[in-house]
Amino acid sequence: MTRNSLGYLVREAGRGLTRNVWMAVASISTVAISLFVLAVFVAVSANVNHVTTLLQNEVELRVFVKPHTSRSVEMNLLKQARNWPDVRKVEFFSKHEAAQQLKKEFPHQQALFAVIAKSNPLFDGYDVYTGSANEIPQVAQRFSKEPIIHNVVYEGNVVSRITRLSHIVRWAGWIVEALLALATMLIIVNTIRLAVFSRRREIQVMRLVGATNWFIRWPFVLEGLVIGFLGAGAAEAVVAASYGWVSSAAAVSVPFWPLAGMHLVIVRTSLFTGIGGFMVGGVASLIALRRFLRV
Amino acid sequence: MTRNSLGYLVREAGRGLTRNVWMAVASISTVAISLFVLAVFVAVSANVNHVTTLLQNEVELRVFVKPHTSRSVEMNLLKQARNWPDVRKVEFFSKHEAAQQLKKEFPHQQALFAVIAKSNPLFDGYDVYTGSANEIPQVAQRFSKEPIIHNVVYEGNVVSRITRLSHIVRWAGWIVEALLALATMLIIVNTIRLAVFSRRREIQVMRLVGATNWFIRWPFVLEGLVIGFLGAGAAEAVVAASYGWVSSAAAVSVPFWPLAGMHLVIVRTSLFTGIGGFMVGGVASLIALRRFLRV
Amino acid sequence: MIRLEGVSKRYANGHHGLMDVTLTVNRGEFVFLVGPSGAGKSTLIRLLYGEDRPTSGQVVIDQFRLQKMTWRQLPRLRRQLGIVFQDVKLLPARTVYQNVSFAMEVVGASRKEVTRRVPQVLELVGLSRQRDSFPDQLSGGEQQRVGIARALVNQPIYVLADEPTGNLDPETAADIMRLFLEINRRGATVVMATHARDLVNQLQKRVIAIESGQVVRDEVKGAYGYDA
Amino acid sequence: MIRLEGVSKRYANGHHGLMDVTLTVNRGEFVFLVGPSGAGKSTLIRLLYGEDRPTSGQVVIDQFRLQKMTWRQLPRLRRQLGIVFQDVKLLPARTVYQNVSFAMEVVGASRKEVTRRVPQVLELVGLSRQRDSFPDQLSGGEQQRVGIARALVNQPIYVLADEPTGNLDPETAADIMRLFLEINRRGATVVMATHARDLVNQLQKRVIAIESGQVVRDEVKGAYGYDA
Ligand SMILES: Nc1ncnc2c1ncn2[C@@H]1O[C@H](COP(=O)(O)OP(=O)(O)OP(=O)(O)O)[C@@H](O)[C@H]1O
Ligand SMILES: Nc1ncnc2c1ncn2[C@@H]1O[C@H](COP(=O)(O)OP(=O)(O)OP(=O)(O)O)[C@@H](O)[C@H]1O
Ligand SMILES: [Mg+2]
Ligand SMILES: [Mg+2]
Repeated sequence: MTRNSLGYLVREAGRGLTRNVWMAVASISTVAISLFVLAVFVAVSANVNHVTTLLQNEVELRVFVKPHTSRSVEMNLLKQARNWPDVRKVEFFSKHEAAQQLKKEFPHQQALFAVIAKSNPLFDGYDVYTGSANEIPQVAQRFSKEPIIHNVVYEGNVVSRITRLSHIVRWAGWIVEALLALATMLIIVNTIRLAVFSRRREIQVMRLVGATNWFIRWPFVLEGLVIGFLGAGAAEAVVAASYGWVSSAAAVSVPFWPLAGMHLVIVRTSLFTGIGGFMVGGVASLIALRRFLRV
Repeated sequence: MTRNSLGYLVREAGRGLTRNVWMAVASISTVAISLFVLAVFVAVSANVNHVTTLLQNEVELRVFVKPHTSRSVEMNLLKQARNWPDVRKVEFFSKHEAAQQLKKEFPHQQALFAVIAKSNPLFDGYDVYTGSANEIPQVAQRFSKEPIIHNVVYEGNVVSRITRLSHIVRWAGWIVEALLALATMLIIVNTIRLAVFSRRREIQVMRLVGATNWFIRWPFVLEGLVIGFLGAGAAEAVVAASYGWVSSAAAVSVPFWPLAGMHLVIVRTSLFTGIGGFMVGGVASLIALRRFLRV
Repeated sequence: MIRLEGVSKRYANGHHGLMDVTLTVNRGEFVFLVGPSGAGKSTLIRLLYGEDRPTSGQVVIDQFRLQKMTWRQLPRLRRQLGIVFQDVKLLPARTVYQNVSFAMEVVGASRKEVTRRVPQVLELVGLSRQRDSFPDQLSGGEQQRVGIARALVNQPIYVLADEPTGNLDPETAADIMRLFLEINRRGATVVMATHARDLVNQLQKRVIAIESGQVVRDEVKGAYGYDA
Repeated sequence: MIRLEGVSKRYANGHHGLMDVTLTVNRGEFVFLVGPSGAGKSTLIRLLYGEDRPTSGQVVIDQFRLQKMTWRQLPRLRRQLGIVFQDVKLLPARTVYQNVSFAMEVVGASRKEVTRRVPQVLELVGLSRQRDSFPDQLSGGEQQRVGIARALVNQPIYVLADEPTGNLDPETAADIMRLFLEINRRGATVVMATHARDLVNQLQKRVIAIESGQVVRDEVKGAYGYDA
């Protein structure tokens, strides 16, 4: 592409965008709005994943040691377990610590603790965290084969439900994200097609005076790219601003639920809006033009 | 409106929609897609609310009775409490039942239960459910004033967190729903404006041969209504079909999480899509026309 | 009666369309507007039906004082007029028949009247065979004749025709001119901008010559007057 | 050389545009196409630059056999042609200058050439003063002259002009006709559909008369031949 034709290209695209300012605004805002919706969803989904990850940091296995095992044997197994590749973290607790925890969880069962204080019926044990949920069974089995182990307890019903749910939510998130991305894409394509449609006569005249298809196409593609880019930029700016606001608000009102970092969210959403806007904008122009070049 | 002009109106709108089938398809599909996204969100939000309601059905207060209180006195208070307007449900449990439940929750703490079995240190009590979360403190206070009550236990940390979260999620849901509705509205308005834009010459010619503004407007408004209606219908059909599929799939894979009923979801989403499509479609046509009638 | 008083039209880009034009056309007159390309003929006609507004001066048609009319009131005026546009301005989504019948629907004509009158007018301009064609399926001259049919179908009191024969062969042009004469004979006032020298010379009607936005000649039984 | 062999064009709605037309136009000829409105003149011209394709028969222009050309190849042919469309077909978002320069950019002319040639052509058609106006800011005749300037700016080998003087006053029309003659004198082949009887009669060029889609007359030094 020569300097001359690059100038032509830029001038043409500029003309297309500025001649009907109103139409450019309509296209760009439609793109921005639909990308914004997509970005909001991506941000929400990033947070769900974030929470899921945090949930996985909760205890996954509780392993109890047979009574009357010596502390040094227990520490030995602890060291060993720390080297297992599928064990992310493992922590030892004595039966005294277990009693303390129980006391904390049921502060009002005074009578119960009176009993425990007299002769502690609880066990020493380990809190075990695996790399991922699917590794739980194999780790559990490995522990239960150790001679000093009394039994292995999977996490309670509630936590397992939450984990399972969060898996489903995560998956559903991906599916909905994909669907939404598709929907956004279609909206962008339709919008640009409608915009191109109102200029069909112009395109046909260009053909009739001898312009080649690419001579006609390039400015439209550039225009589509610019519309997509501006739309994506606007969406991303609003996302960044409002996410900043939401996360500082959340830090006050739901301090126990840390939102995913701004950085992560911006990267993820701009990945989507960038592709959705910039790429699709350009491709949409190509698609939109096709029918009007057959003259 | 005479029979004659009604015929004109319908014929005109039909012509507008059928003459450029392609453009009609682009507009209708854009409307359908954006309404579908809105509807999906409404459906999700309905389910979140549903779950929130279900969560509120979990025990909210546990009230323990002083040891050695007679069963008839306990039953008396139970009857009384059932008549308190802010108590939705109240259930009695004996200390034996409490022990059973503990056993179920910690099936592996055999030693502990050996102790309990010998001399049960637990209490009789009530599980109390209030109408809403804000009524918990007043109900708790009323119970604690009763002479036979030993102490009142609020729900655990986790459940209170979830409740608090679900409140936030519900609110956030409303806000996002409103934003999304606004976004959808803007997309529909833009789409119809773009569609009308490509017919601006036609509108101006009508003015020049003496048509009044309403003579020109009505067919466009009807067209907008039809586009909105068809878009909303398509979105609603897909929502109904896919929601049916999702809820039957969910019944298998997450049986513990009952989805909100189809009926409820359809009513709520069609409320949104109906207003979003039908109304906005018509109004958008009016807005879109304005600039081209000044000739 | 059509009356222009000191009418000037200066376009937004600074070009002058008309400069200080004063003239009167009485009911029942037949007036040719002639003048070179870009003289201001179309500008004058556009001012008469309110597509443009004069920069200064008054335009009055019967009881309508155009500068006092809002956008909403203009249709009342336009229904009294039959306009042939220089660029034809057909409705692309309608057939020949529908383009013509639209002009009748606009004024609220009954269905019966429409089905009686439209084929009649199409016959007059020689387009019976094309009644179901769309504008883009017509030749240039055929399109122009649809525009003429549309202007005449309501039997307007005033006919404003902007080069109605530009795309017609001389024979068809003469036929169309006879049609306008006939309409005028029945009482309609006709204002026609035209380049058809032969027809103007032949008919000996009032001729108003415009050059550079100004009336340079106004003869009761005039000739085209520019000899190439 | 332009050659049509047994060319028929039947439109989708069943109307006949051309029926079995065979004719040859040699390099350097000046040919008038005449005939009543709807005869098929525009149809013939549209077949020459490939906007329409014949239902049967062959259209050949020099090395280009039109029925064998794909959409992508058509620009190669069209760059050899200068086309004046009956409905003008200007680009609405461009000024007069840009409309004309676009035709040069299309063929890849250098910037220098464009800035030299465009004002020159605008001067020829008398539009220097309007160079920065947009099409909707021009009179009908001015628009038509922009179309003519665009067709001639690339000094094409073939000029296809479809009623290029329909909206022009006789004087300007004569000027424009002289322009086409001059171009023809320098070697360009000109095919012009027209209704300008006086000009055709005066110039004594080849005249092909078409009626109802058929060639009814082909005279080397012909006259318009229809007398109203
Ligand atoms: N919308 C506009 N904006 C700016 N200038 C205009 C506009 N319309 C017309 N003009 C200019 O006003 C002058 C008169 O134009 P008008 O259309 O009235 O000419 P005309 O007599 O009808 O010519 P023709 O015979 O070519 O149709 C021309 O110089 C034209 O360029
Ligand atoms: N796209 C089309 N579809 C159907 N019929 C058409 C189409 N284009 C032209 N025709 C018909 O073909 C015939 C010839 O049309 P054409 O445009 O060639 O006439 P013309 O000689 O150029 O007439 P004019 O002098 O009025 O421009 C006409 O009867 C017209 O109605
Ligand atoms: Mg004019
Ligand atoms: Mg023609």
